[in-house]
Amino acid sequence: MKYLFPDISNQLSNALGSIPFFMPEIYITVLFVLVIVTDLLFGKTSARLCRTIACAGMVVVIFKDLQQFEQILSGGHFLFGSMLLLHRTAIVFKLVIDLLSFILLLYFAWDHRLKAHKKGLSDLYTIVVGSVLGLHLMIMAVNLLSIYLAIEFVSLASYLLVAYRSENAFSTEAGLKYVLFGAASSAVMLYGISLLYGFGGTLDLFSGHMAERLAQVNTISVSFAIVLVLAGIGFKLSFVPVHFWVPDVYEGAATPVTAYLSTLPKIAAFALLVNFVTPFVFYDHWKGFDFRLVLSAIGILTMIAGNFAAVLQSNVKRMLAYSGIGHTGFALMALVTFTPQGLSALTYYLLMYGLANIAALALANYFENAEGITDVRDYKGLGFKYPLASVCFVVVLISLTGLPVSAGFTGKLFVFSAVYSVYQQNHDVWLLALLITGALTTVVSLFYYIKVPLNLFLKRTELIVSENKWSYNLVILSTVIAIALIVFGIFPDLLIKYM
Amino acid sequence: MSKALPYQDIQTIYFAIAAVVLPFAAFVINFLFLGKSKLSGWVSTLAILVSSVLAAIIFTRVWNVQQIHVKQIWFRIGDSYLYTGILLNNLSVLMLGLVSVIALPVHIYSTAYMKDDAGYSRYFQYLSFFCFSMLALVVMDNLILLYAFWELVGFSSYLLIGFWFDRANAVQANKKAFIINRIGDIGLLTAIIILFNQYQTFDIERLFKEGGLIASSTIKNGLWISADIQTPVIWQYIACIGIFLGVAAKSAQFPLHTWLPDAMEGPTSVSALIHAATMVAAGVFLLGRVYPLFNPAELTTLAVIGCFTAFMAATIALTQNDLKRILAYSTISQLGYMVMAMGIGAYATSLFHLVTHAFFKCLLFLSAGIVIHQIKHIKEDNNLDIDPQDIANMGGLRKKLPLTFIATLIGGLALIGLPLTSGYLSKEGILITTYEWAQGKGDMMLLVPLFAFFTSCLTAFYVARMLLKVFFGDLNLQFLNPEIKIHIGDGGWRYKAPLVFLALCSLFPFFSFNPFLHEETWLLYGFSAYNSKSVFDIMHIAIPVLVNGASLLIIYYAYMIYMKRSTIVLPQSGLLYRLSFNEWYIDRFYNRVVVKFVLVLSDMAFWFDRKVIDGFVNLLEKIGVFTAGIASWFDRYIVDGILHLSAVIVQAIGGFARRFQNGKVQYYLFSMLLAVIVVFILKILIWN
Amino acid sequence: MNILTLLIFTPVLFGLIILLLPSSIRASFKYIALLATLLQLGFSIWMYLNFKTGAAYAGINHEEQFQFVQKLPWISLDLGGAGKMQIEYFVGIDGISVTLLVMTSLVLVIAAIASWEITSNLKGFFALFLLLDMAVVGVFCALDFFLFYTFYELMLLPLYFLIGMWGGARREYAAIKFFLYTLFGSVFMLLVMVGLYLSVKDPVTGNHTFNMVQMMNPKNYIDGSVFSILSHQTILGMPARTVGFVVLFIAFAIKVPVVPLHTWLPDAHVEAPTPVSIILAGILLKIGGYGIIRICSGIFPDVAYSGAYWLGLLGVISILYGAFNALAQRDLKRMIAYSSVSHMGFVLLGIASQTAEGISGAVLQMVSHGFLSTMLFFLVGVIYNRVHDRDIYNFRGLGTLMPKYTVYVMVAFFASLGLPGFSAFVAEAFSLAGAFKSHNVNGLLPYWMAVCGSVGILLSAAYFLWTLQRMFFGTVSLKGGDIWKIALTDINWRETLALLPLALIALVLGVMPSLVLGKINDSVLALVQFTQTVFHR
Amino acid sequence: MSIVQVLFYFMGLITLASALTVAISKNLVRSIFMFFITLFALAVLYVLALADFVAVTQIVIYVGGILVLILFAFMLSGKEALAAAQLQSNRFISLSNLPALLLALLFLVVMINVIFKADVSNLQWIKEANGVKNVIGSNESMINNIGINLMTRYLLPFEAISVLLMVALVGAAHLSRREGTRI
Amino acid sequence: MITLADFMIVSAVLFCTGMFIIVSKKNSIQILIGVELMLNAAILNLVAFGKYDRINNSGQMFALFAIVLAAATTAVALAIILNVYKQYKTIDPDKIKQLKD
Repeated sequence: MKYLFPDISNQLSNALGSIPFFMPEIYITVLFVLVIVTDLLFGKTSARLCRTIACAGMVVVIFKDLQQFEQILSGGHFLFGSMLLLHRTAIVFKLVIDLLSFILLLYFAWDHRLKAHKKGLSDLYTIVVGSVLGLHLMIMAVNLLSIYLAIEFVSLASYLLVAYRSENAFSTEAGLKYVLFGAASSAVMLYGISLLYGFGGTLDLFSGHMAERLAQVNTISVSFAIVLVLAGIGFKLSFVPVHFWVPDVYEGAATPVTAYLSTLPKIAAFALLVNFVTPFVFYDHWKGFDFRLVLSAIGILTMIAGNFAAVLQSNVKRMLAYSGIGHTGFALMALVTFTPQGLSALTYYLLMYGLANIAALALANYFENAEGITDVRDYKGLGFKYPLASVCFVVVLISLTGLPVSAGFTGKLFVFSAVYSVYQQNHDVWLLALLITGALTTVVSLFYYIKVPLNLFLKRTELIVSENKWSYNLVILSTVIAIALIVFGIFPDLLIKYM
Repeated sequence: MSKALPYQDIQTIYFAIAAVVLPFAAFVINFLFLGKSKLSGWVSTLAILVSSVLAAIIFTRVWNVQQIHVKQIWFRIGDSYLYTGILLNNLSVLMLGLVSVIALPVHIYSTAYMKDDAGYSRYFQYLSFFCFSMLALVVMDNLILLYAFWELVGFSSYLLIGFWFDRANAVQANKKAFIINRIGDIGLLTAIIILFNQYQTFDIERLFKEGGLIASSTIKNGLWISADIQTPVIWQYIACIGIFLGVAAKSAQFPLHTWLPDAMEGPTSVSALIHAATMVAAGVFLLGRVYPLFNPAELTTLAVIGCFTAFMAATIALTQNDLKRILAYSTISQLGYMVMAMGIGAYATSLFHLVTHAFFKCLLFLSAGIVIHQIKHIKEDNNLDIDPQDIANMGGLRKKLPLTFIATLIGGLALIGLPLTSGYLSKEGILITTYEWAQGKGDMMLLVPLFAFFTSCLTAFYVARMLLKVFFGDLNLQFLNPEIKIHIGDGGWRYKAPLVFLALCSLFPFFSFNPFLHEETWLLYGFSAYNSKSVFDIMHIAIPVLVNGASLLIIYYAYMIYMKRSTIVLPQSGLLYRLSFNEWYIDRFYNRVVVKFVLVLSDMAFWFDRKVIDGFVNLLEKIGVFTAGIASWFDRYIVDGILHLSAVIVQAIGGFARRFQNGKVQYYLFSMLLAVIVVFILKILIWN
Repeated sequence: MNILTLLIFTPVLFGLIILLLPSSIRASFKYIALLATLLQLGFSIWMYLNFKTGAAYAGINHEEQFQFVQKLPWISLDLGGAGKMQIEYFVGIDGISVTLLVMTSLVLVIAAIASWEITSNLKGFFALFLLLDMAVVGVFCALDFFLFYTFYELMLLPLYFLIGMWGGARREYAAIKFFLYTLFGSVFMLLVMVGLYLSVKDPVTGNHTFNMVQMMNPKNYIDGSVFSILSHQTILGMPARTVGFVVLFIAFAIKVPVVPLHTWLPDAHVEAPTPVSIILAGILLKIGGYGIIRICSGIFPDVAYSGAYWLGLLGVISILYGAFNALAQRDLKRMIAYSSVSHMGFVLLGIASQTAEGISGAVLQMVSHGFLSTMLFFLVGVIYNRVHDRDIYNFRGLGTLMPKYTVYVMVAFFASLGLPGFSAFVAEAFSLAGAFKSHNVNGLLPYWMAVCGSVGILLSAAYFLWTLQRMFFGTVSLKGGDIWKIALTDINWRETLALLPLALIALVLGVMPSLVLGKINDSVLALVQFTQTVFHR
Repeated sequence: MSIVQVLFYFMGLITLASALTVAISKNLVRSIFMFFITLFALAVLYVLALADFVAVTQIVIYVGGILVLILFAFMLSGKEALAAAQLQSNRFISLSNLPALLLALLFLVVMINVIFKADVSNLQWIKEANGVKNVIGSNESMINNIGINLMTRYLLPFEAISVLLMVALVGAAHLSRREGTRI
Repeated sequence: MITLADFMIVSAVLFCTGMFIIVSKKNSIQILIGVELMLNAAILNLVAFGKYDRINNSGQMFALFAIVLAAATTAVALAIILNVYKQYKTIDPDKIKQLKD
């Protein structure tokens, strides 16, 4: 115990010194407390107020995020004794997360079914705001403990969100599947972490000892540990072969929750994966586990599995779920470059994916609200009944497919060029395979994305006699996103230069 | 204009341009302004009249005097320039004059002949357009423009054959004519491209003049060598074959002759102008233009084919009952003579025959037109169901149509080649030259003059048969239905004047003052450069005497058969008869084999397109769906795939797979864990 | 304001106006669209008249020789170690593009006139139509590969909807087939484009660039980059440049279309409404040919040279195969669609020859086919509008019923089958002449290809004449009886207005091919010289 | 063999045996109680690994919290669940369990391999730790140490987990409460 | 002396037992127990290695956090399971399969 004393003041000053760099997270915590207090004070009627506070708070948080850019001009910062690493990419990721969660917080109440939930939505806001803290931690985590904690944090919040509509059978079923699958994979991951800790003797990924020590241990053993950890991270990323839960859960959850699940944890998990692989990939004497090879193979498999499986779907949410798997694979392609260029392409791509996916689900939600349909085959002829929403849907899907002029295309272009420039240097055949698969699956993705405009516009209307339950908010939201996607498609440097 | 020319030459050129363009102007005026007017006939006639006057002036200025060639840049492609220009030499002015002079009476005749037709104006549009194309064809100085007008001639012929486009036969016929002509066109185009490739120019003068590019190129060691290009000699042959295809198609040589008889579906005046006198001669004209290209062996082939065509067509003509068809086959036969003459080197004689043939064949057709017209009158007056062209229905028209009879008689005699007619001069010339040519070339080659001679006899027979059946005896129609009314006559001056004019031109004085010696024809002197020099010997007397004697005998024989109907009866069912009557089955062969083949081929291509290529795409699609199926199957049944490997637990899988059905979270967990461990194991295995 | 920019974006402006106008005045939309296209035609004619010729304006691989150039920085990104990404809004034209642009503008006017037949959902139709208009015009002007690709892809979606929403019975199938086919080509084109971009450096700024003109200069390639000429890189064991060429070629060959990548075309044509068929046949196919000339052989001349035999072979196969298929059709539109395959085969054959004659012939053929196919499809549209049937066997003797219409049909048919006096003749003849010449000039194509190509001309006569005979001649006999007889009125003034200029242009170009050739000669010569000297030997 | 080692093997055996019983047992209640034993045995193992505080936490949280929670949930899910639990197949090695068993065995083989390949006793960092005496002595209590670390080095996780627990609380409460009622 | 390998083997067997449970048992609560076993296996590892990390105390700290997190997860999971029971009247995950392809 005594040997710790000299270090205490050091540690404390470190912790205190970290606080200025931790302002956004502190604000989120405060926001969390505010929302929870509002929830408690105002009871059932508090949903609206909670939402207002949460949204306003997110704006402040975004503002705080922006301020952080000045703090890291001189380079990255380790916080709280190397628990977290704050660097430029992390801030960008946090901004993406906060922006998307702001949109999502707005969006939750616009789903008629979720709104009709008898127990009110205020708890939902509490959970979401709490989860944003987890997401922030996930983005910055560079310590096995903080990684595990952040993942569990986000998972826990996600379980709750999925199962939120407790009176709905689908929702609870999805929750059950999600929680069982999630708990199991987190156990697997924890085991992997324990092995890593055992072999490396430290939890700190960036301490320099970790990679060095692991490099000296038998590669098979280390690989096993890493594979287990990757399985846990993959659970959040939903890549093959840990993607099984995705379609069921996405379909079962309330649509805004699906939007949440398909974007935020995934994006944050990418940041986490980047942090996780960095020490190993950039350790010169690293041998054994070839991250590029494994992640490339996973990426290829994921693209193929996600896109091909989506072709068979007719439920819009399920289709988008599979397509989300495909997009994960594509984003992995950017990741395996392990270059700054690849990283900026990755963030750009993920932001555009997030926006487009939220908009797509919002529009699916819109049709669900208006006509009570979830199957794409029921969209027949609705394009003429809801022209604006349908046009937005088309734009959003174009962006998801990656056709010009849309942000999805520029994202794809950046990813391709990042991968290509690496390929040009090392002629790694896996990168080439990734490129080809990426191109090929783009065509495949059209097979299912095209179903939506096909049904909306090309199929003749079977006169649907039903009143229009307009939900303007969703249309406005998706229109704004659609316009943004087009603008960023034409002028990507408005954005990419900050990535 | 490229270089300074004397004023008179420039004027000549302008005359030539005017002569060519006037019919076109008539066409445009008729097309745009005279849609329904009867005036259109006279506009066209006027145009062709002026053209023929101009052609005559040009003829006097150029014939045996000089050669005028002017050219101007048309366009540039890459770094080669294309010129357009006019080449006036003996050949072109002869053709220019011939075409316009023949066209003039036909125009006049047509104004009367077509006066009741609804498409009167359209007819003259087409006719003027044809004259324009034909006149342009003969004066063009380069191959590509020659080809262009060559095809336009075919096109206008297409229009005219299908003039009555609501008649199914006419439409069939014009399609056939155009497509067969197209075969020739393709050959010609290929040949032109080969020549262009070889010599880098389309200019006829540069290519074919004495000491021109063709003359200075050689064939050595299997290579065709010109100034800067060497190509395998096969391409020289192909060029010749291509040109021959063009010639064969236009001039109806075997095997591309089948369109011509069918082309008689057009108005008879059209047949007279186009399918007897001018257009079909274009092939021979082309041969004249590119003559230096051919080497002796190729010329011999040409001669053989020409001879065969002449013979074949003559045999077919023997048994035909359709008046125009008989004439059509006779045309083919005579064209065969011309080609044969070209082949044996009797360049001038061939052209001479072209000219004489143009006149008398035109005459014959116009007369036939009157006959048919009158029979049609009878038919319409009496509501008979007959074919007005069938000579079986005719007879004894000698008295009813005296002028027509005389005209036909002159034409017929010229066709047979009896003395005092122009036909005698040219035909004897050909026969004599053929004989001389064949001497010393071996026995096989003697067959050529022999067949030519035999063909001549056949000609005498079918002409006699035609004349007798149409004009002698009694009108068969009246014989069959005695009560019919008949009011027919030669018609007005617009019928008569052309006949008279053409009949005069079919007599000897127009060409030579010596009715028996073709050597003295003025026309031949225009082409002395090419004509084979022949020594005047006994054969020059013997052959005409022999041929004419035979012809007279045969005419008598025919008279005995068809007039007396007593002595000899021809077999109507023999093999030869059927062969002849069915036109040697060539057309049927084409229909049954070639056309079928193409259609089947196209159906196959379409089938291939739908089944194989599209099928391949569909297969890819299926593969796509299948792969998608695999992916989802992989999702669901990943266990199966891997566990099947171990046969020990095959039984277990069934139950297990049943338990782990869709939507079961434990199944997912199992899959995930298994995948993780299997991937790991595989990775380790690959690693080491 | 740059004239090209104006040309490209005028239609979008009008499209926006149409979108903003209330649907109550939908009757005026077609006039607005027509006005837009007419304005565009005016611009392009002005450009044509002011286009300077001469070796100093040849274009191709000299940036300073392009005309009406506008070059603005568009996307410029600092990518750290990988240099800067330089994407420009770079438009400009040389001889090859200017003729195609004029053709395009005119065809678009005709298409706008043909749009009169559209009755449903006018706002959407014209908005998409004008968007498509912008894209196709943009493709011909773009000199930045990225810009080119953007316009190229931008065509897909409007076309998908235009075919899919206003098309015939099997429109969904046709639309999807079209979309997938072309997307398949273009996605891989994207990969090659990125590869090129990373291989090429702008000598002035030192950045990677998408500038197509820079891509043609071998000196601009970075040593050791994938597509560098000197370093002979391989992709999956194949020479990288060959792979790049093949991928690009496939993308464009789908557009052209080259057998066996053509099967989308008959379906798309048959199902598309008339204006869209016109744009498809008149313009889109040319984009394929243009791409092959400008991009495939411009950027990969060495591969185009070594692979010319196969290109020529594909061209010959397309000519014959398309012709045979056309012969087998009984749907008039389908027949014309297959005839397009056959006619575009000449373009490929001409390009493959790499001779001045061949390439000029190919460009001329593209221009000529642009007008002629427009005319043909318009004519089919006329009859289809009247009785909603296109089956050749269901008509007979239309010549009697619709004489003026028949005249136009005959003009179009005979022009298409290469009758001298019409533009197609000169084009086809010189494509073939070029193909024939190539053996002696550069030894690329064997003689027999030209000979086989000429057989295609023969076959085209067969199917066109057969159709004429079957449909237009003979006694009147219609499947629909008297109802059809009444419905089949002769063409009206609006249709005449569309057809007459086309017929005249086909004629004028046939008599004065210099109208096109005069503009393209310098560019073609520069291209030929460039491909023969720059990259090999 | 020291007494500690004997104890370790004994407790290890108990842990594994009870865990296997959990796996095999057809009776849900029995398996829950066997789980209880497993947790206790594990706590002893923790103590043997010189982690006294962890052992205590294990007993308090797991046994006192989680296990009770599970029992409650089990009770709440009623008789049907109990009956369903009874109906499970009687044999441990039934065909339907075979794949699961094989999977587990496969993992076991791989893991044993991994453990022996890694040669954990001779890991470099452990040697270093032995060298600098960075090893917990068998007579040391770690409670103070943990306390200090929790407030310094592990301050962030410590604070973060409080938010996490709050979220879990709010969420779990939301899920479990009846519709229309507040806590 | 107890070697690290001993601990690890115990933990490995425990882990595999847990894994067997989660894929074979037909009761959500039992699956949860399986997960807990797996977690405990990991914790055992952490604790065993934590012995050699006196200063940072990482292993034991991690173990503590893991236990707490496990508790939280279990609570949430049980809440969900109870909801499922309300809806489906069963907690056999095999029978809860309305969501599927």
